Amino acid sequence: MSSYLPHTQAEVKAMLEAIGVKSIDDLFSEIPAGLRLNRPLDLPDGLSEAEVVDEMNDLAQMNYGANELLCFLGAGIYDHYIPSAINHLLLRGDFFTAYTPYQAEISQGTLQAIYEYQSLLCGLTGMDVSNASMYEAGTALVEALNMAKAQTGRTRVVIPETVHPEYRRVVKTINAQMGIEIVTVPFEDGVTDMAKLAEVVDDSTAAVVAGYPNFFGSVEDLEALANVAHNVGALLVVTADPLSLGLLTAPGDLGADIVCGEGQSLGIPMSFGGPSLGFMACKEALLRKVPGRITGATVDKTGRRGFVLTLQAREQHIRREKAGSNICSNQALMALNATIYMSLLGRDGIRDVANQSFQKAHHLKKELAARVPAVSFPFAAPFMNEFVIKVPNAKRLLLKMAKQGVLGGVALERWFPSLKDHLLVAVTEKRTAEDLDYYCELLGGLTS
Amino acid sequence: MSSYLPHTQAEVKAMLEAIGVKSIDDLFSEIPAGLRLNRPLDLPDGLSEAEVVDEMNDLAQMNYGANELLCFLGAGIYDHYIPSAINHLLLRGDFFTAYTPYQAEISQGTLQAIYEYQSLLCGLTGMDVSNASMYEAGTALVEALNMAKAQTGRTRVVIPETVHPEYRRVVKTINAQMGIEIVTVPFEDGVTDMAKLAEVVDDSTAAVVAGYPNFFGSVEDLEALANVAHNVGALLVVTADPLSLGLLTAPGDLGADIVCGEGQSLGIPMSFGGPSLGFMACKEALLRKVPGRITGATVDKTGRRGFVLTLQAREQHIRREKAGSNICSNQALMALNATIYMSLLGRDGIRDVANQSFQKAHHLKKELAARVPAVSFPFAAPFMNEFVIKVPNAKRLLLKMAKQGVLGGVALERWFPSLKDHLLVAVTEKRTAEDLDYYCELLGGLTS
Amino acid sequence: MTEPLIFELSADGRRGYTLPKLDVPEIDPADHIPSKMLRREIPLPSLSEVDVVRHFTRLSRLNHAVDVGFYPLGSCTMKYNPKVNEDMARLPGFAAIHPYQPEETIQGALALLHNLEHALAEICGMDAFTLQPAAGAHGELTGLLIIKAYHRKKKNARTKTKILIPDAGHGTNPASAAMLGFEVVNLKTSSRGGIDLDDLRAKATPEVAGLMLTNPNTLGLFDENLTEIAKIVHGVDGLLYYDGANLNAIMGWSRPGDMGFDIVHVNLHKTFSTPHGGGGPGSGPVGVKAHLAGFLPSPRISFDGKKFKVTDKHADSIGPVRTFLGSFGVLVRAYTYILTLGAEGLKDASSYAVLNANYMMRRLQKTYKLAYDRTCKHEFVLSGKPFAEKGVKTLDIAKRLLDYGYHAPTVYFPLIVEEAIMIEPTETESKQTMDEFIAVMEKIAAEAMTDPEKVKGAPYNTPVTRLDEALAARKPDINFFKRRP
Amino acid sequence: MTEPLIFELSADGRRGYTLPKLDVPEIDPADHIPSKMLRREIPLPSLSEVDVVRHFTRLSRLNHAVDVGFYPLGSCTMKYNPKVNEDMARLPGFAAIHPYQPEETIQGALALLHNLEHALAEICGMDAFTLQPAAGAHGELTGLLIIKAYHRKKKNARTKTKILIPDAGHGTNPASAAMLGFEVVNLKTSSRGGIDLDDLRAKATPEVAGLMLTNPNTLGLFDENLTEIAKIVHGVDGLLYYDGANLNAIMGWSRPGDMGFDIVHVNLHKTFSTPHGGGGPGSGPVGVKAHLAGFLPSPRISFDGKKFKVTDKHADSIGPVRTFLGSFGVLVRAYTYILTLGAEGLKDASSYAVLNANYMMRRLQKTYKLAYDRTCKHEFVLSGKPFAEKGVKTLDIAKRLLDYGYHAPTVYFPLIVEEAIMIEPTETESKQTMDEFIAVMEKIAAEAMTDPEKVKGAPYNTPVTRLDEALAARKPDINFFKRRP
Ligand SMILES: Cc1ncc(COP(=O)(O)O)c(C=O)c1O
Ligand SMILES: Cc1ncc(COP(=O)(O)O)c(C=O)c1O
Repeated sequence: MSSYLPHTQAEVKAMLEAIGVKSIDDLFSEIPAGLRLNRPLDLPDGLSEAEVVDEMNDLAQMNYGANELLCFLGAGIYDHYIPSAINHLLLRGDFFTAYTPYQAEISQGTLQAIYEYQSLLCGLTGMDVSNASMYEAGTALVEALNMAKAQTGRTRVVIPETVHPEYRRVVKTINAQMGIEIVTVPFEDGVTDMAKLAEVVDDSTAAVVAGYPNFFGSVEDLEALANVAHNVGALLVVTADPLSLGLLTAPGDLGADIVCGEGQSLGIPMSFGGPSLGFMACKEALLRKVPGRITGATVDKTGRRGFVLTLQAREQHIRREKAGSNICSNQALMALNATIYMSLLGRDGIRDVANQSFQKAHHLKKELAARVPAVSFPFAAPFMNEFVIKVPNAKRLLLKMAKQGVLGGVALERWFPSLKDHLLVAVTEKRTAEDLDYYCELLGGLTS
Repeated sequence: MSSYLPHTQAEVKAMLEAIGVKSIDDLFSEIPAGLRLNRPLDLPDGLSEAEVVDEMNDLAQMNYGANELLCFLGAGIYDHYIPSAINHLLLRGDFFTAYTPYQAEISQGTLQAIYEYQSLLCGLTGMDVSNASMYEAGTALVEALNMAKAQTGRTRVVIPETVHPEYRRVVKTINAQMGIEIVTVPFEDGVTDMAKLAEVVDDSTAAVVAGYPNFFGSVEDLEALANVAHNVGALLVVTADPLSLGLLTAPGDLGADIVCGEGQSLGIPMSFGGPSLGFMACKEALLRKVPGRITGATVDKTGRRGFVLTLQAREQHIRREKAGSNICSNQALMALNATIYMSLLGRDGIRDVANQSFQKAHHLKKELAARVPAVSFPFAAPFMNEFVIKVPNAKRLLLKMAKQGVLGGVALERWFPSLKDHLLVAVTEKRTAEDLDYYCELLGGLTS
Repeated sequence: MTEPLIFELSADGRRGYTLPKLDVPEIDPADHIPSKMLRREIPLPSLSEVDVVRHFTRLSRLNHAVDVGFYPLGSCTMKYNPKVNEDMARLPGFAAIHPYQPEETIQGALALLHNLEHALAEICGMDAFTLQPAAGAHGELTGLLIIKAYHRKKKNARTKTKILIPDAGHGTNPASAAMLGFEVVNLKTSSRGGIDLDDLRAKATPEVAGLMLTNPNTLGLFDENLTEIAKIVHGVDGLLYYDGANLNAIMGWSRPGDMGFDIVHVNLHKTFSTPHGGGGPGSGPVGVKAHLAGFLPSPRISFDGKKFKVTDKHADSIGPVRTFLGSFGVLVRAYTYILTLGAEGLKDASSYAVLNANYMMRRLQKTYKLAYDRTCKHEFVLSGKPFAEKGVKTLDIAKRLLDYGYHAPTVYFPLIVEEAIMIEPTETESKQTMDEFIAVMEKIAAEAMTDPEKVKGAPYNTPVTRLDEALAARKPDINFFKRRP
Repeated sequence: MTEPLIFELSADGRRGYTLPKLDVPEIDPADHIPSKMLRREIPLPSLSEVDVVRHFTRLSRLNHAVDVGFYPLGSCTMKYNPKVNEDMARLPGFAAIHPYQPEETIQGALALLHNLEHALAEICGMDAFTLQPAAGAHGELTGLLIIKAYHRKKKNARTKTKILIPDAGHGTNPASAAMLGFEVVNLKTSSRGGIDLDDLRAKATPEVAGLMLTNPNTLGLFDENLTEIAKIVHGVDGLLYYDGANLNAIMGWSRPGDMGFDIVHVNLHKTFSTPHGGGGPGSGPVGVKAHLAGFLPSPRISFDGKKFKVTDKHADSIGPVRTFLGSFGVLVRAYTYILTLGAEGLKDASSYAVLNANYMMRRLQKTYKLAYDRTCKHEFVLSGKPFAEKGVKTLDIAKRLLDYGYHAPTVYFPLIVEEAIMIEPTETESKQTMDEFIAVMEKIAAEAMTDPEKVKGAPYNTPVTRLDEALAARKPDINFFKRRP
């Protein structure tokens, strides 16, 4: 018997008697014979904890990640420093082994934390409303576009190529099957081609999407984008990196109606891309269209402040086929993770981390320009902590760099055939001047 | 300002005002000028958490321990498997950031756990009384001998060489300065030389000490030792390995009056030898002589069961110079660690782990005998999971083995010049048949 | 005692973080980013590390959780979440890898995904799996996209407009179908608690694209007519979708693939012991029969006998349903669990889950009204209706349970049982735990008759007493910066 | 709610562990170990993993702790225990090494010990350190053994029989001295709260082996006459021992070595932020001036510029005071802390610890009686005597504080202050936290006057109410197997 099963033989016997059957088999007797599995599952035997740990360690050691290699990869997932206290708090079973706070009176810990998360997210993005989390950025954008459709009654959305290509693929997979038409706009110098945008946006447009920073790391002129959208009564949907908002003006202050995206940069482990944190925040006007759970403050019988899940009439468990979204389980623990991170860093810390990332990225770009002749820079747009370089034989170069201890960038060709030999390079506050120097040195050596 | 200091400038100002001084310096003004340090401490500047982690990782990686090498070292500290749940529970700040449960009403978690620890320890050792923990085995033995002195009014203790030589050294350092005379008895075939013992034990003897298993891993005939002691009115003090008591009869059932020793084998990390768990258990008659804290059950005003520190009249904070011992802080968290381990393993588990260790040690000895001609075995006494081998050039061999991935044993020469080229080899349940095979293979290769 | 908000603990100038000194020459962001895009105000609080640690430690202690006590929340499979799973997910080789690393540097991760896909396929009797979906509902969406793609490929997209869903089905089922523009057709539940076959036959028209079924269903009952059901639905070229939320009842006993299902999602955060995280993250892998494998979301993982690869070009694929390959950390936990239990252990889990549920059902049916009096699987549904005469509702009983240190069962679901109380003990609970819970349930039943006001006023021993949900909804206060005065 | 004992949760046959299958041929222990030595009964409980996790999780939630709230326990320096320290102590390179490994394989561990010895020496102004002692009291014993060895070496062992200890000294001081056969001579405290110099002069006879002094002392006061005190004690060839429990007051400001002390112990579990663990483990390293370095316990750590070594042959050494080189895991945490704070940070810690104490003292002296009205260092002592007229004792005030979510200060110590209330806020507490505590202290003072019974009946909001200590001592129930019926 496994250590996870508490049943003793005596108890099993007593329970079978209480039920009035002879064996456990009897409890499965109504499964028609033809539907029964008449052989053991073809899986290995169970293992002791020690053996499992060995086997998992073997697998883990076949990976070489940011602990072994210097990580200059970004594109939505970033190698920021994660303060130790976060993991200690997340490891509290009182948090992570609870489920959705359906019974509010014994879930105040989770509920208050969600309320704080919603507030922090609103503060950071300049929005009025945040839900309790979405799965991840791609599906968050899907839901945002769905909201825009519901709000405007229009079915056409405009997404520049500067929005993360994977988000765009997810939108294509899902929104296209929801009766939404997706229009793409090219980029120019690393930002959205505003002229082309103006051409395709019209009064059938439900939403214009913008990345902030965009996929290339460039800082789009959100205000201009907002104007284009708002002029025709469309919404501006922004996919933002929340950590960058330590340095960049809140999208809400530049005209965004919905801000969604990937929250992994808020102290969440990269973990091969998941579980991460989809987030969704919007202006008050969209409150009733927000998918997923929302926590609200209220009072108990004695007048004490307390928190509950609220506005549930939007949700699937109440509205079923009339719900705006099907989301049920979300990413609550990752929202807690981000909440603790934002609390630890606070006003000054989030600015410092964003600034250091900005500073180091700009330093690296400058040094590359000065020291590595083989590197060129296709874009001159302002950027945060991520930029595009062009190098000969980019893909082979990446492998060579990895062998020498550096994850050098994300090759862009797979999404942009026109950007063959282009790499997207991200720099976080974790990279030291020495690391940046090594990067230049290595790239210089490998390209000369 | 560090992240551990919450003081804002405004608060500091307000506080200085409330105190009525101008600066923090003023609060130190009564320190005579000659006693002030008029320069900064000659220590490096503080570091950010990320930098500290890097520096500590560098140091940790200069060690090659049981994660990198197969560990056959024992001699009091053993490489047993530690179930994952233990660390998760120990990491709860509610436990580890509390202090001694002086305020019982808000310390029931700690207090009940100590009561459980005391009970489990008594159950395992066959004793009536256990305290809440001692520092480690050496000082636990020191206190045990001090108790024997107080109980018998005699000042001579007899300690065979089969008792851990480091415990004996600590006894020499401390007990000898307490007016206790220490008599040593040699060994014969890996166990205490009973004839020699009989010669030195007399009616001035306060205690006879025995290791169980003893330092060489051998299982002493405790009953015989108890008889020798009890015949002259002396106490039998046993230093036991608690995990081995999963297979070996409780010392209490064989005549021990005090059982003390090292509890690290109960699920505590080796951690270079500390913090570990000194334990101390004894028969009822010695209750008032027990050093350190004891928890007792009682009731609250409403009749509910609760726990308190009790019998404190023995202790230094009440009795000062009349206390039997000076111990104040103990090893509470390690006692909790052991309590969780004993709870997880339970009756069957502790037997299984002891038995597997026993089986694997015996298998290794048998295989060595069959496969490695250069190895000989000086002792034939029964043993638990640790035994002595003789090999040519033992010390150089150990280094060679380490280079090939094995911590091969503890060289005995440093304590026993007569045991030059002898190694003490420990085997735990963690070693697989494959590991044992590799050990033989390696030893065979290096000695042929 | 209630806890201040993080904002109420803040004081300007405090900090709970440290950063290395900037070691590159500092430049002025204003020289590089247009000033209107440079942030001035950040309305985040400022706290020291100890403030933050205390705040969240104290908050956590206001929670009930599986680690704290019994959590018989039906349909959610609140089983024990093994601690070793947490350790494994935190190994740097798993936690510190980036999704865009070269394949050569992530062979261990890809191997794990590949192995997990195969283990799930074996457990479910399916031929191929995707691990992308982030939760059960996301799995449903994925499955429905596959159904759409299947009919599109057969050029039937236009006509295949309906999805059949039993009225006992979970809210996510109709919501998922409706999101993709399907018309939802509800199926009646028979007196045995299964699908009403006549109703099904009547509704199985050519427009039916598929049927979504939970089995055992949300009443905890296994539908004995599955073979017939499959025949009917397949007869109109509908696909059978299995909502695997209740897979914990049948592992090693019966497999959706063998029951005739074409598509299945499983909830790793239920059956496979990954923690619920206070609401998530979950993971809802989707498996399909061979004939649908080509539709699975790309990218997919392949193995050529030597190397694991991520392949992205699949002509029929519905495309990615999320970024990256799945909730990897959750997948690591589930894989650890499967390795630990093995073939026999997984079957044992289901056996004892079902044993526990039947034991509780038989004991509790003496006091509460049992909705369907049949052998159940992993859960069962009672009704709190007997206490209506005293004005005591299921909600009151649920709240009263909190006073005794328990989480309440799922209440008011499934919708087809009045005043539903849905209890799922899971296999990790002992008879001792269940007996104590049963005794409390009996005590509350007695209280409801003798002292109904007591029950209606519950809870009393919780960090807060009953909360005003109406106020919360009427005057939403969901953002500290726009709070209700 | 109270929690069952682990024994009460047990059922034979349960298990909370797993082991690999035995992979060597099994032998019968009875063939190898005499049967009387083979165990039959093991009275341990049997539980599943979830039982154990829940039991200890629930127990933990009954505790107050630094991570839960303010813990102003005087003399114990309950400062915040940084989380990163825990991570560092758990790095496998530290946690999984064996004390008998070849030196070549543990250079990192030895380097850490070496560096820590030097950092402590610099902070204390001493010349050499041993890291062996497991706690403060153990450090005292070590120091006293050194004092003995010093006099023995000078052939004065016979005559040097007395140790001077101020009456304000901690109980471990006299207990340690008495254990080694010294006669303890108590010194009076002056009206300024320091050592009464006249009393000292009178008692500084040739038999005096040494003086044990805490400075700042347990009243939180810095003794301004140290130079004179040292002169007097040294004048009779006594050694000055510094009990470093209160080092948190003076780091970077003043050093025991510079004050004239010959020997010092520091409590890493106080000043250097290592957690108190519910009572331990602590660590009490001992430092000495150069002239005593030879007496330090062996083994010691040395560095030849290339390699770190453990050396064990030191002619004058008192010998090892424990097995192995110290509470290594605790030392790792303390070293992490020192690296984090650095020179300036350590001084800041002391500065703010003293600022906090003076702030609280000045505010609280308005309501409570302040024992010594002087600038304090890291702590101060109030008296609860003003409330005696209402029958309210310090103990009652302490218990009432628990109702408000605080740990009580140290009470009834030092013994020289009647109804003592000893408050040490530490530097990691904010003004906000202290202001709230002060408000509660004021409220309790008011309650004591207006509603003394309320205070005397406290606590009310705790997991149990006031416990019967007399019963516990009269009929000891300290072992479940011999429990009181
Ligand atoms: C039967 C059933 N189906 C689907 C779901 C949705 O799963 P998730 O919450 O993972 O999206 C649930 C969740 O409770 C469920 O019980
Ligand atoms: C002044 C003083 N000296 C010595 C000690 C004893 O230290 P430890 O508990 O580490 O043995 C203490 C402990 O509280 C103390 O406050």
